Amino acid sequence: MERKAEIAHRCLLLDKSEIARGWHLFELEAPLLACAEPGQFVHLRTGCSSDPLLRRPISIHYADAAAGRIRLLVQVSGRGTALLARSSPGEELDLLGPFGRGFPFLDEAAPALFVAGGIGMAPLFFAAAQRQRAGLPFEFILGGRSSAFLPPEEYFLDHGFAPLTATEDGSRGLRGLATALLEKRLAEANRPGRIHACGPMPMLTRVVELARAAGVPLHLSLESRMACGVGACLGCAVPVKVQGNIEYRRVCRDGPVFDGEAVCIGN
Amino acid sequence: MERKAEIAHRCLLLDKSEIARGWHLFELEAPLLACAEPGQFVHLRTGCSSDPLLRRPISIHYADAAAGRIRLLVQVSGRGTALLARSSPGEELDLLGPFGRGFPFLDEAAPALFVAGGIGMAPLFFAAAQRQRAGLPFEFILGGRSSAFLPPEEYFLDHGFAPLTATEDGSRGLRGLATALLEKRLAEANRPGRIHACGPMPMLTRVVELARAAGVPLHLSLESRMACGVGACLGCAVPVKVQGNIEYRRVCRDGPVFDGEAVCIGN
Amino acid sequence: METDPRLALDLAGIKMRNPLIAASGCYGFGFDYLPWVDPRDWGAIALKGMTLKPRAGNPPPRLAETPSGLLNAIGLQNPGIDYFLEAIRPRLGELGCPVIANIAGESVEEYRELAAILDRVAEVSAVEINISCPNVRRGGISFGQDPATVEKLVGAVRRVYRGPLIVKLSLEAGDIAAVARAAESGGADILSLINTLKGMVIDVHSRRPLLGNITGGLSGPAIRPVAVRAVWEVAGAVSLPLIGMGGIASAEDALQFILAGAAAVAVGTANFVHPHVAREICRGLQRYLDEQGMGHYSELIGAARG
Amino acid sequence: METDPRLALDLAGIKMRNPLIAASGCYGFGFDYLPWVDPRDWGAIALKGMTLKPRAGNPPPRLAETPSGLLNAIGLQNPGIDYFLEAIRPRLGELGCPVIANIAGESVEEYRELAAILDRVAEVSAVEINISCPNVRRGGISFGQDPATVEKLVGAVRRVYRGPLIVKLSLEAGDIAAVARAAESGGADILSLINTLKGMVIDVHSRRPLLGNITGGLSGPAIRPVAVRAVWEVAGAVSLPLIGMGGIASAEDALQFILAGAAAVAVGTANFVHPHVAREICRGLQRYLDEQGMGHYSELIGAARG
Ligand SMILES: Cc1cc2nc3c(=O)[nH]c(=O)nc-3n(C[C@H](O)[C@H](O)[C@H](O)COP(=O)(O)OP(=O)(O)OC[C@H]3O[C@@H](n4cnc5c(N)ncnc54)[C@H](O)[C@@H]3O)c2cc1C
Ligand SMILES: Cc1cc2nc3c(=O)[nH]c(=O)nc-3n(C[C@H](O)[C@H](O)[C@H](O)COP(=O)(O)OP(=O)(O)OC[C@H]3O[C@@H](n4cnc5c(N)ncnc54)[C@H](O)[C@@H]3O)c2cc1C
Ligand SMILES: Cc1cc2nc3c(=O)[nH]c(=O)nc-3n(C[C@H](O)[C@H](O)[C@H](O)COP(=O)(O)O)c2cc1C
Ligand SMILES: Cc1cc2nc3c(=O)[nH]c(=O)nc-3n(C[C@H](O)[C@H](O)[C@H](O)COP(=O)(O)O)c2cc1C
Ligand code: FES
Ligand code: FES
Repeated sequence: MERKAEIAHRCLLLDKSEIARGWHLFELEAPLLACAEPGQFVHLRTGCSSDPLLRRPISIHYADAAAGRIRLLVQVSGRGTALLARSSPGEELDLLGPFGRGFPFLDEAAPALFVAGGIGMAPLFFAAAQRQRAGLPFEFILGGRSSAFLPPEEYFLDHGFAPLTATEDGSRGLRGLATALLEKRLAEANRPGRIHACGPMPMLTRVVELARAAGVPLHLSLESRMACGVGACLGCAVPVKVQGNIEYRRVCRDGPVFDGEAVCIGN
Repeated sequence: MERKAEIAHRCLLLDKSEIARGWHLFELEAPLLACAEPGQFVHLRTGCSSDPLLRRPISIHYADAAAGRIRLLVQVSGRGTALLARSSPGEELDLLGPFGRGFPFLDEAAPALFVAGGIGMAPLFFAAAQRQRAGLPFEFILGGRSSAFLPPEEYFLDHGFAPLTATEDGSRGLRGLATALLEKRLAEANRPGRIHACGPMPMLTRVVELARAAGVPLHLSLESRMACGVGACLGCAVPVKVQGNIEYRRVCRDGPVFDGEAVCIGN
Repeated sequence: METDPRLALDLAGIKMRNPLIAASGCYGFGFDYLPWVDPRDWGAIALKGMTLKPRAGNPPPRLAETPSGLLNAIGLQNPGIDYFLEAIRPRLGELGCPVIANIAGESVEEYRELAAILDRVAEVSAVEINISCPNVRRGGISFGQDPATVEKLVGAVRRVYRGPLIVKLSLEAGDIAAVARAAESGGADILSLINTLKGMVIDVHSRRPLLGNITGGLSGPAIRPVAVRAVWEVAGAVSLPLIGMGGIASAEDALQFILAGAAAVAVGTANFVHPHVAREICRGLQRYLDEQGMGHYSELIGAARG
Repeated sequence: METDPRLALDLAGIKMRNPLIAASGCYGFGFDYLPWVDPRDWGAIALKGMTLKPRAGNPPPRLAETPSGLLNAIGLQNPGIDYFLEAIRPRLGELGCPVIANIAGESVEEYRELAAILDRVAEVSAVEINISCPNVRRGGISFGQDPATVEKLVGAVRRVYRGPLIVKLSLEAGDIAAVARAAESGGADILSLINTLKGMVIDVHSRRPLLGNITGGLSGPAIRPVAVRAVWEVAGAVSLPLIGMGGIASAEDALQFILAGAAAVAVGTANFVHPHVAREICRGLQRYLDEQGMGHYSELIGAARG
């Protein structure tokens, strides 16, 4: 019988810490997942009973191929993520993956601009860290509710970069939204070569408007409820424009990263 | 509004230890349950999701009214008890109770004989310890698969008594069944005033035969799957003889302890 | 709990403190939880299903746990209407909340006879006719499937019972909306739904059905999506007030049924897990009304129907 | 996995390595799990439901999680039969296991046309007609409820399709046994059951149905007791081999269906949780046969019927 690639992984949870209010950082021993690309995700079991039944998609937040380790950054937003937050180092987590198509052109020379809203920073951080390691230019815009709901600045500095930050209450960086920073940045003469964005829908809508107006290529990581995570169930479909027609595409397999031109956001 | 008795208790798990293979002893802070009587049980939630859905009935294994503590002795026998076994000191358990009617006549002067099969010793231990404290005479017959599947002898000695033991493999006490010990005991001239038994159905069947033959009053603690635990759903019914007719009685409310004459066992 | 006027209702003549009803078969005759739970936490209590003659019920095992569900085959064990009148009726006043008698018969005549008796029982605020109990073989089940039979049955009961008349529907019928319309034509004041779904579990070790009765009725959270859909469909088919039930365990669950079109909701299986469920759901409803700044919960009835 | 002769079967002409089938709609066209899961772990793979013309499917959200269940409203998104013949058919050989085409139409004529096309497709080992998809409004649903219509539909397909013909039943019909008998009279070789149960979830924050399509089909462990009961009933009504499904996730679950009367079992939702479920169930069946000292799993078919 032919040898199959691994899909199911039982990974040892090495470390867990709350790096922002309700954001839990998981460090896992996962040699076969550590070659994943930024923007890809794992599909995670959150308990051992049939309620909750389904796995939860979580972006790979960082992968250290040499050490065979990956990190996940999970915001508690419901029952599944709350269960996850209760696991402790020494336990094994049940992961499938890596799944999905990540951010493209991460190795191009032209400067990249990452725009992250809240927990949307999880996959973008990985993309930025990869460019950082490769010595490729990029900027990182980060928006959040308040300083306490974002990782501390050292978290980024440890990886060699400092995001331009906006918070709604002004407790860190600009008072306002990430998209205000983006708007200002795109008004400057030296435009970035490409934008990669991930965050809540209202933010993405505005990012699409701004990028289109500025004529900068854009890639968005989208979210959707998932069942299979591999493209088999068609449950995670989102509408995209394909040669002038609207068709449904699978976030899990055709995405989660989609071309800014194709997504049906901000018309 | 009138003051209602407590039914739902969140009890701090103070201590947990495995005192026999697969038998977990739980020590709980439960001031309002510590007045429970031997043979009564609590109805325990084993997780926080809807699967497994129902509570599990577990006998009160020991209650220290002065300290406001109770003990439960749980044998892992399926998914719910396995989940329970994974809880750790410092957590709170969700208990209802105390429910049911316990062993009667525990304060009478005539000597009592307790016959326990395996985990059936959980409630009988409490009954015996109560007579021990009250200085009332009793004997305790204990049967099990093997020594490793029974609590160590010190566990009983700490409470001032030593059970007469039988194991199927002869690793402790007599090689054979608890009912062989009972048969021998009932063959003696000085019969006990009353027998209380709890254990697997084949054991109970034999105990019923022996006690009836010897003419010794018998009380049995029965098991049944439960939903409500309070008598509302009629789900735990077992057939009993009532004035010559067979009627269904609720293990949770009319029992779990039933009169040996009434139960439909061994005809 | 204090009575909150935002939750009070008059359900076709049943004066309820709140829209929560203890579901039939899950609350005995109202007394089993008495030492611990204040019955006035409920808007009303539906009693265990009753028959003319006493019924012994099905042989054990009567219960099986399934994923997020409970399978039961009690078999309508009950002491019969005479015992009820004699021994239970005099105590019903103690409950301090409206009581709904749930009845089942093996013929139209039996239903009629039971209803005629209950018409003279002041302690009973309403009668619920169970045309759908899946655990009685020659019993209610056949009645619930055919609209014409349902209309005839309800009409017969209607002629002898003057109080609020509830007809309890199941999904055994292929077209629940048609049965609902038949019950409406027959003269029902209220429809309640859903009864349990017929299911079974096989014990792979003994290689036999686990339940003594072979099949049982499935209740609990597992059936909730099916029950919400049934309420949604029936609300579109009749203009009677509905009592929604099936897997309700929280205020959010109750709101789903209300938003789908239920005027009140019943809670069965969840009592076994959380005896204080009525009180907690009421608190949750109050919080929701606070958050949404609403004057009365009834503004939410059917609000998801757009 | 090594092929175990104790698990092999010939299901009315479908030669299967073991009695496990990937349920339609849960395994795409067989390729999505390919990099990771060996398709030969399955006895057969049922493809996503196909229609004559391409279908875009329902607007999102298409999924909602419920207690131990999954509600889906995909809306039969599929590229249509022409695309299938052109782009998918040539690759089916790669799977190395029998493939079942699942078809749905909006008229008897459409079903007939699809089946006639598939009759000439050697790569397809059997056709399963979905007369019960709850997510297509003018679609299959009406067909599945009335025995006379089912018999006519199956008969029409039977006349043009010579291979093993599977008819997939749902519980939407009040009397599933009657529909099963109708399918048998119409000429079905095999019956498969159950399809999903119609359900819905309401989002109490937006106060709207959560799914884009309002209602969806409930699958997963929540429906298992209902599905086992359906197999038990249908096994008593027809003499055709049955494919049982609904919430199967383990060998014990599969055994329940087999003991109730299913010759084979299908697994849908559990793939999403455990992609290696087929392999694991087969191992569990082998262990059970070892423990019971049995020569072939087929000795267990219907063994709980006593
Ligand atoms: C590709 C991808 C990558 C992701 N990466 C990350 C990450 O790195 N870190 C992270 O924290 N999160 C990430 N997410 C989001 C994460 O998957 C969700 O937060 C998680 O699944 C929520 O599960 P839960 O059980 O905690 O919440 P749930 O209890 O399931 O629900 C949370 C909220 O969603 C609502 N909801 C439930 N079902 C639906 C439905 N069908 N449609 C719409 N709304 C619904 C609920 O009402 C509730 O408000 C990612 C999502 C995707 C798709
Ligand atoms: C009054 C009373 C007091 C008890 N006291 C104790 C105690 O002190 N300590 C202790 O360890 N145990 C005690 N038990 C037993 C305990 O309640 C069970 O062992 C426990 O409920 C098993 O739960 P589980 O989830 O671990 O097992 P489950 O997974 O629920 O099942 C265990 C076994 O029971 C079978 N089963 C499932 N449903 C049914 C059914 N409806 N009918 C028959 N069989 C079924 C299963 O197939 C399986 O083989 C007591 C029981 C009663 C009634
Ligand atoms: C143990 C049990 C017994 C029941 N007995 C009756 C009954 O006698 N009459 C009746 O109309 N419904 C009966 N039901 C059905 C419930 O009233 C209710 O319709 C069903 O359980 C769904 O609600 P739930 O999921 O909240 O339990 C019974 C349900 C259970 C669980
Ligand atoms: C996402 C999804 C899509 C489905 N699509 C189809 C389909 O196209 N045709 C069909 O006959 N059944 C379809 N089904 C039903 C399954 O084949 C199966 O009958 C049902 O899900 C019960 O099995 P399960 O609980 O193992 O999933 C679908 C089920 C799911 C969950
Ligand atoms: S989650 Fe199944 S196709 Fe995307
Ligand atoms: S468990 Fe409900 S009556 Fe005993």
